[in-house]
Amino acid sequence: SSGGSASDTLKVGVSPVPHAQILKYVADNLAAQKGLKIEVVEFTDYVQPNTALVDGSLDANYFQTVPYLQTFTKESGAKVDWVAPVHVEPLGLYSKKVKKLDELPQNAKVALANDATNETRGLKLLEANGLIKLKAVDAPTVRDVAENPKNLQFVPLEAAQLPRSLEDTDASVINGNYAIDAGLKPATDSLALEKAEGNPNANGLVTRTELKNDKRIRDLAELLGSQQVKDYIKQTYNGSVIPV
Amino acid sequence: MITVENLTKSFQGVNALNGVTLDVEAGTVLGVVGPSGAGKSTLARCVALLERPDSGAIRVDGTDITALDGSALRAARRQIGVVPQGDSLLRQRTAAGNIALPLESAGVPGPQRRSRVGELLDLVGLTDKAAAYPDQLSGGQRQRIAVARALAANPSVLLADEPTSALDPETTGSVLTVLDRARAELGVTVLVVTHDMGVVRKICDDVAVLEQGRVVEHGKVLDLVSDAGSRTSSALLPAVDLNPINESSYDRVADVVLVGFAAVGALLPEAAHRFGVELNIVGGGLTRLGETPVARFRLGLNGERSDSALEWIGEAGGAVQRSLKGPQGVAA
Amino acid sequence: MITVENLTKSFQGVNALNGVTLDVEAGTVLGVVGPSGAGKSTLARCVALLERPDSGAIRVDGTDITALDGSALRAARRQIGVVPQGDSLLRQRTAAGNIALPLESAGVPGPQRRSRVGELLDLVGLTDKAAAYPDQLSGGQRQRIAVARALAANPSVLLADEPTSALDPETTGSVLTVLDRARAELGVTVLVVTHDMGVVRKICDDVAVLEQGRVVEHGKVLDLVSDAGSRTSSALLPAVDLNPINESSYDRVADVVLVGFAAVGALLPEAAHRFGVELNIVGGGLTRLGETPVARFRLGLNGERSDSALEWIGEAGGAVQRSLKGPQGVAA
Amino acid sequence: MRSATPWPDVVSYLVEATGETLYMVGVSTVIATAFGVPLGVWLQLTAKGGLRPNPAVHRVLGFITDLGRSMPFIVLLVALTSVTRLIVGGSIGSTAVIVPLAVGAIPFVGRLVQNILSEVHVTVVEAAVTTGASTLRIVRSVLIRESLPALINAIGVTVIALIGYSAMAGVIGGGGLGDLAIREGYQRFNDRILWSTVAWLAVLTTLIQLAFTRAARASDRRRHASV
Amino acid sequence: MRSATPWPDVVSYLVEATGETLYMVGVSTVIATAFGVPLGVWLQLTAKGGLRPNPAVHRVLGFITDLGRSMPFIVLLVALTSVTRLIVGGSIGSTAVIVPLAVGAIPFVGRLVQNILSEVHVTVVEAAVTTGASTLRIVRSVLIRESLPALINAIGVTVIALIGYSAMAGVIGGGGLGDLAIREGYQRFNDRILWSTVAWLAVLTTLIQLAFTRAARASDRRRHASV
Ligand SMILES: Nc1ncnc2c1ncn2[C@@H]1O[C@H](COP(=O)(O)OP(=O)(O)OP(=O)(O)O)[C@@H](O)[C@H]1O
Ligand SMILES: Nc1ncnc2c1ncn2[C@@H]1O[C@H](COP(=O)(O)OP(=O)(O)OP(=O)(O)O)[C@@H](O)[C@H]1O
Ligand SMILES: [Mg+2]
Ligand SMILES: [Mg+2]
Repeated sequence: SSGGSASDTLKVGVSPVPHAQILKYVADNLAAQKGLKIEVVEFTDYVQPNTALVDGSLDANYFQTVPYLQTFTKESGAKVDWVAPVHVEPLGLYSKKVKKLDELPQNAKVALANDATNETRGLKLLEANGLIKLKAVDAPTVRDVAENPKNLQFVPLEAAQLPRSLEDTDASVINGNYAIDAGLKPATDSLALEKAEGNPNANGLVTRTELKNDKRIRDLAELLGSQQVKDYIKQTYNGSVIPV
Repeated sequence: MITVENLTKSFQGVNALNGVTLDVEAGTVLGVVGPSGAGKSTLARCVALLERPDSGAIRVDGTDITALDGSALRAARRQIGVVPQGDSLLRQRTAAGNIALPLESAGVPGPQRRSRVGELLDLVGLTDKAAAYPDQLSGGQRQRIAVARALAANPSVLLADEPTSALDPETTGSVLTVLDRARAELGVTVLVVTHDMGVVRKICDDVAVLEQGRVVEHGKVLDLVSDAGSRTSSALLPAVDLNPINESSYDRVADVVLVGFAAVGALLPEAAHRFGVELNIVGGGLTRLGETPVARFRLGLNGERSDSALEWIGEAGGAVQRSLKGPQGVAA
Repeated sequence: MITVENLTKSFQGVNALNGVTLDVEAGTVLGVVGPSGAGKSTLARCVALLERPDSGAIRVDGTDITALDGSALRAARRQIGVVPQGDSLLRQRTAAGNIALPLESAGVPGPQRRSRVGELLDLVGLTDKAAAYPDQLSGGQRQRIAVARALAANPSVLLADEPTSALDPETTGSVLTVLDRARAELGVTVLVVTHDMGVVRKICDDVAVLEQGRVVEHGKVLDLVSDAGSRTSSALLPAVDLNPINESSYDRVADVVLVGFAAVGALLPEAAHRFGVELNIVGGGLTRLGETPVARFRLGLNGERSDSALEWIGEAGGAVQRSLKGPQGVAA
Repeated sequence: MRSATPWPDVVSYLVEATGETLYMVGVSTVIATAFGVPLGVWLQLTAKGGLRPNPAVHRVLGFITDLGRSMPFIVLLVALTSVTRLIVGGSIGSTAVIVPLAVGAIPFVGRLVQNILSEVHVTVVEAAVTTGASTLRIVRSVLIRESLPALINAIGVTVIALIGYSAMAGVIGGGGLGDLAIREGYQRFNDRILWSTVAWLAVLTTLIQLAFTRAARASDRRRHASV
Repeated sequence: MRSATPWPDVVSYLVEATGETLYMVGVSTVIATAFGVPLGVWLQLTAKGGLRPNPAVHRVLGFITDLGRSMPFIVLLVALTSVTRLIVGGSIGSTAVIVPLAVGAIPFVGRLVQNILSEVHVTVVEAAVTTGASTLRIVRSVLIRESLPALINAIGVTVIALIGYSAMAGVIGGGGLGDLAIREGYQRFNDRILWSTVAWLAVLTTLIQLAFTRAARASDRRRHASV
């Protein structure tokens, strides 16, 4: 099934948080204006939404960043395209052991998300704060750390697990939404926080190349970028998710 | 030692036991016989506490064992050796290991246990099969191991359900000798279910005949055999009516049952001598019940005082069961 | 029908069969007897193709069945009914369902199958247990179901390993009648392993005695019983030496074996009459081997021509086995 | 912290997820049984001491079986994407989850079944063999029928293992109770949903286990110790 | 496309991950057996037709068992965080994975064990009962010994199921082969790592299964059909 015909419901694959919530808000409150029908399909995985998009099971997805999409297209050669950014989830570095970045001890245990996107982002956050230096590769992982003066010990964990394991690490790089849900306040509790402005890690809408100019996709992109959605995001996520 | 009172047990509509009352004196052997499906195994299983009776009491050594539980029950069980009907050996243990089981239950320490197992293997003639597993034994060998196991912990009561059913006459003889010695030397009380009249003949003091869940005959074997009408006597004594010798050549023909050495050895010649009659055995024969010789003969008598001779035999302890020819009887 | 040639089979060091050669003619019954562990079941299992012999051949109806496989093997198996030693019923099927199994294997359609199962249940006297499961049957009832199952598909060969071991004499009698009728009416060839001499006496034409994996005696029962030294005769015939009647009152004492109606019914009176001797039966008795009456008597003879009478009996077909008293014998 | 999800919403979540779980687990159990039982039979027939010993076939079958059993669910899912698409016409949603679930469960059932069949009493099998029954008949009337209670219990074990596995249905958007617990409960730090889903899962599982225990007992014609 | 990971690196990844897998699965199997077998015994003893029937205890035990069996791994992990921290002094890493793995496997083993013990032949159990043996002795010498081959096979099934489950070790940074396949292979589109890990997993599993089959057979003293 190639979801080309215009009368079809638009099937959009999303990650549960916050993408699913944002898209459901659109589907329930705004889609009718444009005569759009949206089916929200949630994935707890970061590969399947792209695979499903490529094979036509989905018409679009909304869960990834531009760098992640680039890795995917490079590896798979698939014809999928970036449509528009929607939001940024700024990563923060948190700790229950130290109050300031420079108090981080030698050999400190630092947890990171273990999915490719967030791992790279986490490492870049640490680099931006002068804790490490990374090799100049596309999507650096913990194996690509060039300089590590404090000899930090990296512990890759599932993203949702990071706040739950905070007690067992010296510091953890945590996604904004998980931090907030776990009762952390990004603005005040974090030792370091990703910048929202000019952040290349905005999550956005992606579709197959053939559908890039489909009216339904254009309409959806427009709704996702609308002021109502921006307000919704601001109200709902208190700064852990920032509209672009 | 074992008293069973008014025991009933039914399985979904099948009345396996229908008010069974029995008792077995200490140090005696009771044979339970009866047709297939009569309830013999059910009775044995109830006494072994493997089946809870619907009603009735089972007393062993005065204690109602149906009321026991916990460690009192286990202690009672240790006093009761059981040879179940059919296969019951642990298939993952050697012959020796199977025999050792009750000893382990009784907490007998290792070296003693091993020597006792050795004794028992010897007793049942399977020393060379000590290390064999049940699936490597013949049917009769398995049965002998089950007998050895039941005797291992020197129980005071032994329940054996068809302990010789898979055995040839010789091996049956040796297993029966084992049971008999347990009774004679250790005073074990034995309840043996069997379909083999030879077993009753050889080791039973008492016999109970079960039919459709009821005891239809119960008593001392030696008493019952003298009772012409009893099932036990017809089953245990040599048949008399197969002999084709022409009976018309005698004045009197009668069946007599003689019990004991004195009777069997001397009564007939003595009678012949006393009354001057000619006394021929025209049928029947002699057998043994345990150590006691018992005979049922069909006698052909010639002579005037034939009737007196028969009367005298009766008075002297022989059971003159039937006078087939002559004034009291009917011509053959 | 069944020919076994030089069969050997050993299990890790145990020589269960040690060069067994046997044959069973079509429509006859061979009894295999011998002590526990002699190899009887191993022999039966080899013929049933449940055990591959180490060497030797087994021919059924001329075909070497050890060489078969695939559907030829299955077809051969359908011709051979087997009653295994011990429990072998499907525990999750009713008595009727167990009997139906070979009929299903043979592809007998439903209605016919049901009526055949009904017949068989009737034959073994368990019509009322058709719907009972093996665990609800007594030991003897299970055994009868196994016999019925083996006969269900009208096999031309029947192998029965201790088919009456758990049965009382009456039920044994009825099972034997079933086997005997299968032979007589349907021409089934039967190999029956048994420890019960009564079985041999009642239904076997031939007998083979196994000991330690070897055939130590093999032949027609009626031939073997006349042979004084044979194990078969001592096992099958009435004992003669238990009778305590004083033998000194006779001129001659001898044991004779008489086979058949004519001999048993008329030979002795005829001898007495011909030679004018007094001829008393002082021991032994009469039994039946199948339908044939067979007697072993200890005779006490008085009269001058006693020796001639004995000689004449021998010429007339009686086997005068032992002259215990008199010129040819030794005084008792 | 966010205010807790209202109870009526929790219930409606649970109802929907229960339906999805029952659908995914139900269908995949049926498929796993339909293929796993024959696989187990085949494994046992070809095993040493089986009715048709065949070491070569047995080894190949065993390798495939063990391969399937140790594969992480996600690997199965990836490896099977095109198969799934072929069979159910798509690679996402509850229906698509059934394919990897079933494929993962087939070898699991197969090995359990083999283990069970290998325990059928040899004398009973031999008795059937002597009737000249075909292998198929022996399998059906003896091996399977005699061990039916154990087989039913094994399917019960499988169903419940599948309930656990189906929690990963979220990877391809399948939904269900486990996914509800993970996505709405765990990932969103929604304790009310997490624990009520878990509690309901426990109840549901106990009920399913009870049903299987009952069915196994009902199919059993043997005597059990009463002492 | 990125150039493929060099083979020597693949091998060193595999070696490390194999070590982690064997560690996690090995230790959790030992624990699951140590607790699961007694649980299964207890379930069977208290069951209807067991040696110490006790419906109340049985129902409670059954509920706990079924609860554990259907729990998604992540839920177990969350529910057990504090327990894990108490036992192993932290909630992340291979060692921490062992706790939820073992806790998940205990009820699984328990139910398998119960199912197996319930198949021990009633006449054999009765024979032991009549010797006056204590329940403990009957459990050890009869129930467990008589079904040892089946129990060994069940532990084999558990080990291999645990290998599959341990793929989720990555959630708390446990590593191992499954996690390698998922994170390095699947998520990073590294086919060489994905498929060589999968192939190696299959080989490893087959070897483990073979070892268990052998052990089960070696412990078995029964005759098996040779026809
Ligand atoms: N599978 C086996 N493994 C090892 N030894 C065996 C095996 N089967 C039989 N034997 C041995 O072979 C011998 C003959 O056994 P078989 O079962 O043929 O005896 P049998 O004559 O039928 O005895 P019974 O009258 O007691 O049934 C015995 O000593 C037995 O221990
Ligand atoms: N568990 C059971 N369920 C149903 N019926 C049973 C059960 N056990 C025994 N019976 C029935 O009870 C009757 C008596 O059985 P029992 O085993 O006591 O007979 P038995 O005298 O030992 O016979 P055998 O000499 O054949 O062993 C039989 O008709 C049998 O079918
Ligand atoms: Mg009985
Ligand atoms: Mg035998």
